Amino acid sequence: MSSDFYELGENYVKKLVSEGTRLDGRGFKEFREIKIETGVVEKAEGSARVTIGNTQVLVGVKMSLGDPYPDTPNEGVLIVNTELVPVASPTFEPGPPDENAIEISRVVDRGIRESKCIELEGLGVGEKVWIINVDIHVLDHDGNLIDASALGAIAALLDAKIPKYDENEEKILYGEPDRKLPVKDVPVAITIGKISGKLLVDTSLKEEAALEARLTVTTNSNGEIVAMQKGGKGAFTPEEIKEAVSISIEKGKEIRKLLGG
Amino acid sequence: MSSDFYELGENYVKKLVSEGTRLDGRGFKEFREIKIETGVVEKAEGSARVTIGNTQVLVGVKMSLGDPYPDTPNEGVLIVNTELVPVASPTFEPGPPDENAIEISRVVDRGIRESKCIELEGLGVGEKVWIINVDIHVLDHDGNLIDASALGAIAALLDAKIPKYDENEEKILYGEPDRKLPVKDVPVAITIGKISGKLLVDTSLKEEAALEARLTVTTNSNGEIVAMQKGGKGAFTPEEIKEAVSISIEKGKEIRKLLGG
Amino acid sequence: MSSDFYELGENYVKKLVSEGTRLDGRGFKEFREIKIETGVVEKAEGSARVTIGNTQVLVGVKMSLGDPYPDTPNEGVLIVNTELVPVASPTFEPGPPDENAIEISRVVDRGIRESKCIELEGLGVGEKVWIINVDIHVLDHDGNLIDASALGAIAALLDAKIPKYDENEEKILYGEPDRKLPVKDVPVAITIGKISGKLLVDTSLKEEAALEARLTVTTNSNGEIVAMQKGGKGAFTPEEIKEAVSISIEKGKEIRKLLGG
Amino acid sequence: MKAGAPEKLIIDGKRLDGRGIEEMREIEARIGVLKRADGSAFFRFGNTRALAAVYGPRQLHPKYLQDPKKALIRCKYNMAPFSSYERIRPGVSRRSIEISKILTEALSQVVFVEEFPRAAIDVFVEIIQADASTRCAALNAAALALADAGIPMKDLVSSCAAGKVDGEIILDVAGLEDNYGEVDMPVAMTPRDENIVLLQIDGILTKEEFEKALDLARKGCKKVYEAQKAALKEKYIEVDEDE
Amino acid sequence: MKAGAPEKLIIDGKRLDGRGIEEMREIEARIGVLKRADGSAFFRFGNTRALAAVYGPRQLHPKYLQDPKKALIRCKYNMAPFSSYERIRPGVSRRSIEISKILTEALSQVVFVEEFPRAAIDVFVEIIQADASTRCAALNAAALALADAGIPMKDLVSSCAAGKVDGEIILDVAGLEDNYGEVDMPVAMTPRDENIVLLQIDGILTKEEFEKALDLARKGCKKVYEAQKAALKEKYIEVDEDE
Amino acid sequence: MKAGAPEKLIIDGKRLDGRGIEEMREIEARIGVLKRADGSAFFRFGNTRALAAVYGPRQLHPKYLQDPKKALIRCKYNMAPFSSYERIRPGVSRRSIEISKILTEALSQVVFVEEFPRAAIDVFVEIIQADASTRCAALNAAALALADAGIPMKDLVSSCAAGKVDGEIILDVAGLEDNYGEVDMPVAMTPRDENIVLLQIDGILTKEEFEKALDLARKGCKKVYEAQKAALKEKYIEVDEDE
Repeated sequence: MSSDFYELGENYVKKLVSEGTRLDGRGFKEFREIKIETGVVEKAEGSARVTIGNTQVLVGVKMSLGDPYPDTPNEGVLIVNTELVPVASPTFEPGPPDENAIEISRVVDRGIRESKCIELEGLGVGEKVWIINVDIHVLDHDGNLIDASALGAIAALLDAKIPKYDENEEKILYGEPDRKLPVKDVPVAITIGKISGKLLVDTSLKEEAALEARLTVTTNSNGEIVAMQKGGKGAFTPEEIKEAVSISIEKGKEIRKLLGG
Repeated sequence: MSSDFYELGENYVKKLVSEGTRLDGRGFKEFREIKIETGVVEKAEGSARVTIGNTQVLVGVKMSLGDPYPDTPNEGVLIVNTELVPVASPTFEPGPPDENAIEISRVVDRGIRESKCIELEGLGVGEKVWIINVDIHVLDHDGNLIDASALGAIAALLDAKIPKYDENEEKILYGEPDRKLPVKDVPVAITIGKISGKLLVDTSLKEEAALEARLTVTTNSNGEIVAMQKGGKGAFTPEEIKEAVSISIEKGKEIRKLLGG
Repeated sequence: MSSDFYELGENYVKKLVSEGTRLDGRGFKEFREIKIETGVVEKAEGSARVTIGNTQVLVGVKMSLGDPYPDTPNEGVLIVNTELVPVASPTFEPGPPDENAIEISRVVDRGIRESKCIELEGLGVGEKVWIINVDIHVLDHDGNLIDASALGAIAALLDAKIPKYDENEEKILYGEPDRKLPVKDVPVAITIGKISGKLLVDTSLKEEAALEARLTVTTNSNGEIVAMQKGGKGAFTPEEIKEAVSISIEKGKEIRKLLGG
Repeated sequence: MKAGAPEKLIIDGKRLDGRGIEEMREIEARIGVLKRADGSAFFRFGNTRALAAVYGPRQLHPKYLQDPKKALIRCKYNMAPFSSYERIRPGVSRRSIEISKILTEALSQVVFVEEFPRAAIDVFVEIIQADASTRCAALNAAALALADAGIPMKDLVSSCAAGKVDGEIILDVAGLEDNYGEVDMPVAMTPRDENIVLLQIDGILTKEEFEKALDLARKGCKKVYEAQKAALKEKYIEVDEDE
Repeated sequence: MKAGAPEKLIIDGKRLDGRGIEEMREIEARIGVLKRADGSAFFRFGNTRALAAVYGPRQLHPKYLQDPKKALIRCKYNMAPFSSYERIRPGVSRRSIEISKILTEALSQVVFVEEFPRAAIDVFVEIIQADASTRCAALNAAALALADAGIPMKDLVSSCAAGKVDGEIILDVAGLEDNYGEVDMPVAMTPRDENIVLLQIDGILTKEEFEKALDLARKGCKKVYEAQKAALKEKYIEVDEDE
Repeated sequence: MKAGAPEKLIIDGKRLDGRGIEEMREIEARIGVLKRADGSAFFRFGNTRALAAVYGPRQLHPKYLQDPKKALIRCKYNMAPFSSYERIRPGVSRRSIEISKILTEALSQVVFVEEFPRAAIDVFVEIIQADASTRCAALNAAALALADAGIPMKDLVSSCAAGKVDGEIILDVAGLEDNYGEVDMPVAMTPRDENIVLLQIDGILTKEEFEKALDLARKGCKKVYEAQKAALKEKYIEVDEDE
């Protein structure tokens, strides 16, 4: 697909949306097909492959022992990292995470952290604590990377097992799971895009060329907001924001079901 | 102000100097107005804002505990860092310190270190010692950054208090000063510029476009030299150097008075 | 010498080789003059300067104490690093090692490591072990850098002495050698170049402009292969590979004699 | 609970620094505070101090980044090393990269970027001291600096944070509330048409609480806007008096 | 001897995972596994999984890198952070730089680079899981992805490793053999004319052992080639069926 | 006082290495020591060894750095990792950046840069072994390498250090004097007209002591100049004999 399309297509996408339809015929509040597969990387403590339409994200959870934060000496530490690896898009380049990758990491991190879904208390081992590395590896980019990444992250965490630790040898026995990572809630991030003044969920890459602004709302099982992030150069009215929150709570419930949550 | 001025202005500055005057009418050995304000950043252990004409430098002293140098296990450690932040000039760019910022840091560092003005002995805390971070933040660049930076650094050090340390909690109680940082001398750096074969103090940015060479002489309260740095692509005769040293000692005395030294 | 030569010269080199001769009249299996001088840097624990024709490499061995690998707690650690410093060639630029420098490091490292020529067992000091830093500094580039680097590395290791360690002061007494670094074999790397379908040793810089592919074979005193690396964009037939191995074993023996091995 | 947390952050309707639930800290806004920059401003919420400078419109290098239809806004947020009790290591962090991105996006909404095709408008913000809401203070200073530089704008941007502390929705989180409160919610609006150009939440809110917080933040943004307008007017009057 | 080494890696002619001396792990090859890339492929040796994507031929920036006579092949090898028991820190390492270099050189031999002067052909490989022979799996996936992208090639590249374990020359080193075996020897060939485009050895071999290992690797490469051909054919048939 | 300091550095007018107060270490200067470089030289003060190479005048990239009126001199100072008892981590340090800057400035004074508009003249210096005065040795080697490259120069540059040790003003600080002496003062001059192109002081000197030290350094620079001239002459004679 040439990059010209994305330029030319922008106006076409806007026209369709203003007429109430989308390029692929979906409803404004309709996701593409979502597939979630867990346990896909045996050497990771937890893993998940999520596809939303043609968007594909692979998430691995690796656990190691490290130093706690000084003010929470008995709590495990969560680290979320996103790699927009160049297999996924002609515009992704090898190198350290750029501002887009960092924003994904931080939005996903906040959703997990603020929902308090992981019981971090009790993840200490002597002076050390478990470091939970959630690595988001974006493999195929067809839009809506934040929702796919967040979904992959929580799916991989739900799949994760803490490995055994040999205290005498001071060695982690990778490949020998001890117990499940305690995850007690299922935060779900829903990103609402604004095109031609309309609110849409699950924008595809072509639609994102026409995006005015976006709002990601992460909700928990109680239907509460746990994190929010407005992105993009445009603006929302307060009414649009409130509508977006309602949509996110509703869609969050639907998607949470896919995780058995 | 367009960059053209600086090119065109170079010859005009030279002409004026060769005729015995300066752009702003000052004498060759005359500084612009100097203002020194301390305690300007409450969260820093010491701070100072120095303006010399339109040049503005903010210096903060932060103290933390770290490892001593192996051969001086009971002495505190001084670290001087300069950030030519891009608010200060259209030619400054975000990123790690360039050679100009590094030269400022090292010239200021040498003046403080070699004058032995800080009593580093006795700054140990158990196995650790106090690390004295002097951060020079250049906010507005209108020439003579070295003198302004050095003046801000010693003013901030004179303002600095060592925070209390809770040995049981192994925690620095920031915001609760324990005692003054022991500073017993006041090194002052004076930079002499050479334009049209004449020696001038406190060159403005426009004058620096016409600078042939410069010499920074840092002196202590006894009128001794504690550090020197020749910079710029030009040369000095030995006689010019000796004259510059005399000027620096004299102006150093004047400026030291501003600090009550 | 202009870079044009290298382009124009490429075809001339190929023509000569296809006619059975080389630019400087050497035989295909003939090295340029090799000189090995050791002990050339007094502050290094071991050092060697190797010249092969106009190619010049300086190698220094520095020893320090550090952490062992977890699975070999009593063994010293070998680290090989190559700097293609810009004095050596107009195409070398200051900065971190590029892929060519890294390939040299890793090929030299493998030859030393896999030959097990250093008795790493027994290089522990308390919880720490000796870290053996082999730094290859390429000073003049006229081709065949891998062989010159590998030869310099083993010569410097054979020259190296372990310094005394003061356990009370926890200090390495540099400049006071304790005993020789135990080196019990002499791996030699021979790189075979392929030009016009012929196999040559010790290619000069001008010849390397015409190089189709290369194979580096490192052999030990028993005439066994200890490491191998095919480089370059071309290919070898299995028969050429076998011939190259035979040449490498033979030339390795000759060069090993220069080191008294 | 984190070590060192106070028992309560709100006692008898008063916060630890004496403020009421919906009370902001002292605000200070000034423009033209730097000489070299094309535009500059200082903004303060209590102990949080931000300094912004604008350079541009100016030529954008490298050329392949130029947009033939509009100017590129580039906002860089930076914390001075001494701005916080724990020294901030100089250089970019993941946090500063994210904040720079959202500030850039918020400012891009209000500048008439079409007026300066191929140009760059650089906005640099230094946090001189940090006591919560640094991104809000940064944005308030940045918007003023753009105005000071004479860059044509559709509207200003005014920003402040709401939050939740001890179960109450409050305005302008600060001090211990930042470390031990439940929710921080920075908001930025275009003050005239009240569009939201920045919005983040960290922490748990029901939909009703969120709507209450958003409404409170809107009131705070209006106060910020008054201070911004006063700063612009002061300069304007000064200029008048100079003439 | 390293801590944790098993006493023997081959018992009664069987390896720890039950394979015979000359037996390879299960092979899986698929093409067209990604939608965005111009070409893509997946290749698996047992638990070693590699994913390759091709972008190009496309314009090469910066221009001074362009070769007026041919395309520049650029292959980047990367391990996913979760691909190994010890997490791999993201970013390049000396190891990944060297492997990228030798993969690039191997692929450059087979692509008709003269057909695309001034262009770049980028080949990115992600190691999803690592259990030895990752560079061989990477190369097998990369060659398939180039074919899937329709890049004209003289031949494929097929790669596998031979090695020496407990004194025996074996095919396709894996698992504990990778840590505790004597020799690892990755080999890559152009399958039709059997030229060697990649060859590395770590460990001690006599000339005779080397020749035996090389011959064994050649047989392994042929099996890889069969799997590669099958993957290409499957797609071809699918396409046919679609029509 | 630092741990490990000797009681005295000067005993009965003799320094620890046997030299008198105003005595320099052995000097060695050679040119044309590298084949690939356009010019090269080696300079030694006792155990301090510097190697310099010049490339250029050559085209300067990127173009926007070109000066239409003159050549740009770029001098890079680097210490080999094995040049010091404590291994030097490869890569630039704040120290090496500062030294590179002052060496560049000193050399810029003597080269007829106007003769090569838009060009770069690159001077690379490697410190092979460090025993004080490495920047002086670097500059002496660099000036010779420029001459060896045939770059037109107004004058050479000759450099050495004076200092203060045990209260005495001395020439050519070295060995323990470098760690435990009071003052180090590197100086560089253009030898013919005795202009000062590099001057640094670390440590406390009265104005009178400084003037004495400067005078002593001037004498040292003259000796360096003699060695430099001899090196240039030697090559010249060799060339003559070759013809």
